[in-house]
Amino acid sequence: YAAKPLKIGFSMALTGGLAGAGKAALIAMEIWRADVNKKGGLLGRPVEFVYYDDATQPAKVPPIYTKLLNVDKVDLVVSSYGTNEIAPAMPIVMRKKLVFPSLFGLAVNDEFKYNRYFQIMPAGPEPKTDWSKGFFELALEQNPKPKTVAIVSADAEFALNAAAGARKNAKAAGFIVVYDKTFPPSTTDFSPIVRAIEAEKPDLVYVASYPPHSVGMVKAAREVGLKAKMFGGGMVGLQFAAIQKNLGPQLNNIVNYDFWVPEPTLNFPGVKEFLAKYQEAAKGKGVDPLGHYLPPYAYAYLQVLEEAVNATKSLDQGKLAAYMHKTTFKTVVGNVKFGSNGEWATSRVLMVQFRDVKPNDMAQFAGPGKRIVLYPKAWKSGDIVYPFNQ
Amino acid sequence: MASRLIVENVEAGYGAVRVLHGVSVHVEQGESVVLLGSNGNGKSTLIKCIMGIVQPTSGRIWLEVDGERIDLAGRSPQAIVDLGIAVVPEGRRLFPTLSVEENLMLGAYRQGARAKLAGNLDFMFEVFPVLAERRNQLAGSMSGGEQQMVAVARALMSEPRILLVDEPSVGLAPIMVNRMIAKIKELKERRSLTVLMAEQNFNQAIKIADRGYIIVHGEIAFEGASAEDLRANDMIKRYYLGV
Amino acid sequence: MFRNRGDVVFWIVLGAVLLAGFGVTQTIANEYYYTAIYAILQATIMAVAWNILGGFTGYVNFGSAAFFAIGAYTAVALDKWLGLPMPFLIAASAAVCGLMGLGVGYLTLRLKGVYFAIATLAMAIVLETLINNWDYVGAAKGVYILTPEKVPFFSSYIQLLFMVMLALTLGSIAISRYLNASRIGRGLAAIRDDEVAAECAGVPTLRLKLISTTLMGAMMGVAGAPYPFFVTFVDPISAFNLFVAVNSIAMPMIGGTAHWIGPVIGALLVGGAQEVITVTVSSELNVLIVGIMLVLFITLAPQGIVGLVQKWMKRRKR
Amino acid sequence: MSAPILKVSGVSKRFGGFTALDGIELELGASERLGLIGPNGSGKTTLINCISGALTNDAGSIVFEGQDITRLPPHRRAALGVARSFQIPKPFRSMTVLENLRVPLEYAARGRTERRRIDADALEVLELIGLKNRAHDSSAGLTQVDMRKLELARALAAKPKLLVSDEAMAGLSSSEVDEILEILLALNGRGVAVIMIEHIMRAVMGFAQRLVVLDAGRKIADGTPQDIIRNPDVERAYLGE
Amino acid sequence: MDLFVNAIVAGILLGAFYAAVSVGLAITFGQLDIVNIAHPAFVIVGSYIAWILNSRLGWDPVLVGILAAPAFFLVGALIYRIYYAAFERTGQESLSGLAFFFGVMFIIEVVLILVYGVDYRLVSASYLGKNIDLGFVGLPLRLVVPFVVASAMTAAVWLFLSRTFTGRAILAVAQDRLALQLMGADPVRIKQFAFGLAIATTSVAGSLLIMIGPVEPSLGRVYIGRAFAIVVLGGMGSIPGMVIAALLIGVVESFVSSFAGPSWAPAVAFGALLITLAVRPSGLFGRA
Ligand SMILES: Nc1ncnc2c1ncn2[C@@H]1O[C@H](COP(=O)(O)OP(=O)(O)OP(=O)(O)O)[C@@H](O)[C@H]1O
Ligand SMILES: Nc1ncnc2c1ncn2[C@@H]1O[C@H](COP(=O)(O)OP(=O)(O)OP(=O)(O)O)[C@@H](O)[C@H]1O
Ligand SMILES: [Mg+2]
Ligand SMILES: [Mg+2]
Repeated sequence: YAAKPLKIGFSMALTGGLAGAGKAALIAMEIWRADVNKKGGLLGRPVEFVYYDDATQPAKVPPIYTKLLNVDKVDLVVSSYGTNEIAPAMPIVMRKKLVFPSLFGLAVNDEFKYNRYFQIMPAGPEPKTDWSKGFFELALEQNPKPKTVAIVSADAEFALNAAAGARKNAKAAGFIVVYDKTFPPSTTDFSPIVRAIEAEKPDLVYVASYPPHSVGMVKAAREVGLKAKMFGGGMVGLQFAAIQKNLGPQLNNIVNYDFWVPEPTLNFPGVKEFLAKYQEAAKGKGVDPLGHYLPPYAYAYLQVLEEAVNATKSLDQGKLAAYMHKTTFKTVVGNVKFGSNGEWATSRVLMVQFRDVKPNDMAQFAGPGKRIVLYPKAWKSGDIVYPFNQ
Repeated sequence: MASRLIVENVEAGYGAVRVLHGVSVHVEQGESVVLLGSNGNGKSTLIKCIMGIVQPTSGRIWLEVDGERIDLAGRSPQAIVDLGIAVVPEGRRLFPTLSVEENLMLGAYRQGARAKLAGNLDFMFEVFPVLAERRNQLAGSMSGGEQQMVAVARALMSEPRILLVDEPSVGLAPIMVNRMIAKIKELKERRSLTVLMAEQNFNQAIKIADRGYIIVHGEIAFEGASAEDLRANDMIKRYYLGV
Repeated sequence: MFRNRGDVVFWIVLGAVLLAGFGVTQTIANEYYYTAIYAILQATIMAVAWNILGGFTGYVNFGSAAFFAIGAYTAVALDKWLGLPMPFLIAASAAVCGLMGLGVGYLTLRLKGVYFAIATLAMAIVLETLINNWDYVGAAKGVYILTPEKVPFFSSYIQLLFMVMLALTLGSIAISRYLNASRIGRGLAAIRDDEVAAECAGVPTLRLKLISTTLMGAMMGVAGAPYPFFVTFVDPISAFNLFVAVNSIAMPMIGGTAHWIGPVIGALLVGGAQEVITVTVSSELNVLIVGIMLVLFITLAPQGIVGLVQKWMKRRKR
Repeated sequence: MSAPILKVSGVSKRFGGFTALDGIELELGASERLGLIGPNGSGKTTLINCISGALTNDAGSIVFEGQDITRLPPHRRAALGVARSFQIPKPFRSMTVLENLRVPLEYAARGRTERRRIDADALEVLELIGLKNRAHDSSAGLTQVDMRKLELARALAAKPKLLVSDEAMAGLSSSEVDEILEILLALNGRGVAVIMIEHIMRAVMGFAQRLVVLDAGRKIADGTPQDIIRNPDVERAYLGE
Repeated sequence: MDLFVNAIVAGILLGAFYAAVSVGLAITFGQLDIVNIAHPAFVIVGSYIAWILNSRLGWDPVLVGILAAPAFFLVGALIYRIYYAAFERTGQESLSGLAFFFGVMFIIEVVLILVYGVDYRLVSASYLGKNIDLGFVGLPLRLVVPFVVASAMTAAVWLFLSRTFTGRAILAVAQDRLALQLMGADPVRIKQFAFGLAIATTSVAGSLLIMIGPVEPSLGRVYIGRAFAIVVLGGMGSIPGMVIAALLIGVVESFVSSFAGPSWAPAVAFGALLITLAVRPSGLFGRA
């Protein structure tokens, strides 16, 4: 008779603000499940998911994890997507001493300091500062050296953390911060903000924002004719195909973070196959059609778990955690090694520059050449075009 | 265009309460007919029946225009207004947060009255100069008597063939009652209106009445063919003239 | 306290529920039930509180989420600053939000009907902006709360939270019930029906409205105080969530606003349904079902469930 | 006249640029019956709004039983014994007729009513007014006439020393007018001062010991009904030829 | 100085767009006394229709907004029918109606999510990236086009309400339906028309919204506060008052963004509303 299924439990944002990412992540996770079951499952048991929609509401997360653990009695748990939805699960998971692979939480473990927490986002051991390091290091290499920087961010969790990191990096690198403000998530028009920035004539403009603001900032910057020499940094949304298509040439020369782009330097084993499957599955689901940004990582955080279970041949959480701390995992997002705090041992936040983007064409982003990796050096696929406004 | 109003054997009421028991009334072209009767005898109910606000349980109500009969039963109030019957309702029912002028303009909503809006407005302001002064005041903040003027003027804005007035004197100072009745008389003459007026105040009503009915407990107790006829009636003598 | 037999029955039931709650914590260890019921209890307090102003007094408060959030943030701030134990945090939240309610009460001096409702909405947005800019409690980044591993009397922290919440809920129901039937309740109803006439009948309308808004605020603050310890992570977006405001309006509406039991029924029903749906139909359908339920209930039973029952009883009497 | 229970001095009220009341002076003796008449829009309702506190006057003072009540909110005045009925009835629609009366009994007449006696007192008032058989009906379903009675009943339930009745009889039948007159007279017999605003001259003349006439916000006459009727100013402004 | 003028200009451009979002609400909420909390959700539907026809057929968003308006009108009329049958006829409107429209809002949001997902949507049009440069004042067409369309629509609605018989009947209908019948108007049809008109404006407002920035299904919630605040500030139902309130909110937000730091903008705008209400309880231009 068939072996008892192995249940993996999690909550996921399938409605509410983060549902776009949450659903894309779920598609990736289901691809992993199909792959692993095709290989005979984990420990010879078929893998099953038990998951609930947290509606992007942190308050829904604790009941979901208590239910997963107490009623559904899942064997393993993984996190929801995003800091706000990961943090509320922590106390529950910690109390049961479970391994907790986490999907894109920013510095969650700074507070909890939990040694069985493993974060798949390549932000590095000090996520807040590692996030913007590349932007400022690239700036330092330019000649003449830029002097002033404006930092602007959305008034919400991730953006504020990213801006805080940027502030630190900017000071450390000796830039003068001439503008440093936040804007509310409900902002409709960004031109007053860009004008206020332009009035300070900064050399660099570091923006930390969510998708609608990123779009608004890029448009306003183009309309106002922002004269900064580098523009971008921490804008979420520019990684998504629909927004890339809409902004088109307005994106050119923007330097922004990313986690994966189809450049030859990042062609890890398995990633092409995974993306092909994802793009097939994503059709008509209203999620990012290319899926470069988040889905490979959602696949990878389960790959990590898979390898740990297979290697230790157990579900013993202590053994799994020990294994995960010491191993370098081979995943579709490349080699992953966790540091002691559960973040990547070394940062791999990419700085990519949009290049040569044509209007109204989504297909152009499927292949290389449009988003050149400038940083880190190890993954570099081209040189920076500087200054931004040519 | 000659028009008359015929009410035949109407019975009506509110739920279980029967108010009108077989009332027949007719108003001829150009006449002023008064419906007398003290409180609660069914004057307003009859007017509501004609306007389609209360549906009679039996009997018929006709509007006759140039010999052609139009059945009013089952029509909505707005359809009846459209036929050219206007009413100054009990309690005035102005639109309190609209200005006097806006109230009057709404009076001309009916298709047949829209084209003559400007002329009628001027006419009303001429007849009621107070309203011209207060044209931008909100109707709700006018005093009772002022409101009654707005209500009469508003009803006339619809260019009615027949005007129904429900107790124009209620809540008015005696002097205002005099003036109001005089105004209605003036309007009637200048506009050659056909008027059916419900009133408790016999002394005032008689000033404009060509003839009248006395309604008691929902039945027509007396039909007076002329003002004199009414004045000579026993009931009237007893109730109103203190004889 | 005991004015008639109904009162005696009510207090017995209340005591029984509290005892039963405690009994359950001593026998059932499965934490899920406590977390699920916690959410329903929280919703019940919010609905009962909203109804004191909205149902009894006739002033619609759109800003429930603000009171809830300020309750939560008061607890966060005091926990961080002084590390006070839970009962003090709850009392402090009640005090702060009660004061806020008092302030809102002064708005009723000049604002009636929808103007008042919109003013409360505006107040919520202003307060959210303030919290968004207040670094001590994490500003827009949010703040983590670490809860103790072990607690006395209970086998887990969530059981303690559950008992606290149960007691608070029963307390607010008792207050609401007392108000509903008392002289004050009749004064509030008079205000709802016609404020000018109430004043001329000797009802000190301002004072009663202040009592009503203050109580409402304090109760909502009380509902918010334990929230940080329940989720362990609070940020303004989730604390000032529109759902909190919607639920606190929808639940009394569905249950019936004129009677104290209305919001309780509404909260148990809607809150219960939401909990069940969250863990069964796991998708957008969840929100859709709540939306449809709202529309259907409201269109088919505009007086709420209480109104439906009353109508039915009246018909049976005849 | 005994010591005045109410003294209105120099009361003025403006709405925007419009002067509704202009320096009104008025004194009322304890248990006096005063008729307040005047053309429509002359400011009668506005004046009693100022007396009951629904409006605050811009100038002048109002003294009730020796106490300046000009700045007191309406409920405090009600508690002192000033009661009024509204020209347009304002029942508490969610309540029964009886509950409507409980409100003033529990509030305005608080301290002057025993708690146990509230329902009994309410029924007594309803009996007096002739609404007892509707005590447990919803007030929203009352007819116009009954609503007016309820309006008066609620004012009485406040156990007032001064009752202001604003057109309580408009639209009532003559027998009903007589009924209400009787009620008011009976009440006055118990020592309650009454200000009656009414356009029904028969009622006013039959009731009032003294008449005050307003015209365009000013007091134009004050005297016995017989004098007033013969006053040429009054005739011109109010009664007509 | 530069910044100052630009802040005012940006505020006015944005304010006119806010007016387009609020004008329908000024009718339903301000005049009909229907607390249509789902109004912004309809605006989002308008945005989605503009997006669909723009991305599939390349149609101009403004054109789509105008073409879709009649369909919106019908939907609005239908919803009013339901609302009427369920609440108005039984006299239960205000509170229950509020909950009803909350439900409608959720249903709209979720259906959009179910059908199109939660991604941000944008439109493209040849003029959207362009700028009119007037010396130191820059006018992005992305905001100028909505400004022009919004102004035209608001003016048209205002003229309609104040100059036509139907318009005046709309102003009166909430006050006394029987009296309106006695003027010869059918209150139910008047309200139905008014509600349809209000929803029709959301079609245009939605197309403008998606020109200004990206749109996702629950974005409407952001506008609930703003739109209701604008209507109340303007004095409930007064269209000129509403326009001035919208411009005021737009300019205040823009000023605060430019000079004090954008994070305080909502507090200032809504604080202004609170203060206005405290001083003038019936809004800036309220009647009564
Ligand atoms: N909506 C109603 N529901 C129940 N009964 C009503 C209603 N309207 C009027 N009545 C009753 O119908 C009877 C006749 O009322 P109606 O208003 O026709 O009298 P009226 O002669 O116009 O008196 P009034 O002088 O008060 O205007 C009265 O007994 C009244 O109580
Ligand atoms: N809130 C207000 N705003 C503007 N004007 C007002 C207001 N209230 C009353 N008025 C005006 O003040 C004047 C006096 O009104 P009031 O109601 O006191 O008259 P009244 O003597 O009671 O008349 P009636 O006998 O017709 O009831 C009227 O001209 C009225 O239009
Ligand atoms: Mg009548
Ligand atoms: Mg008056």
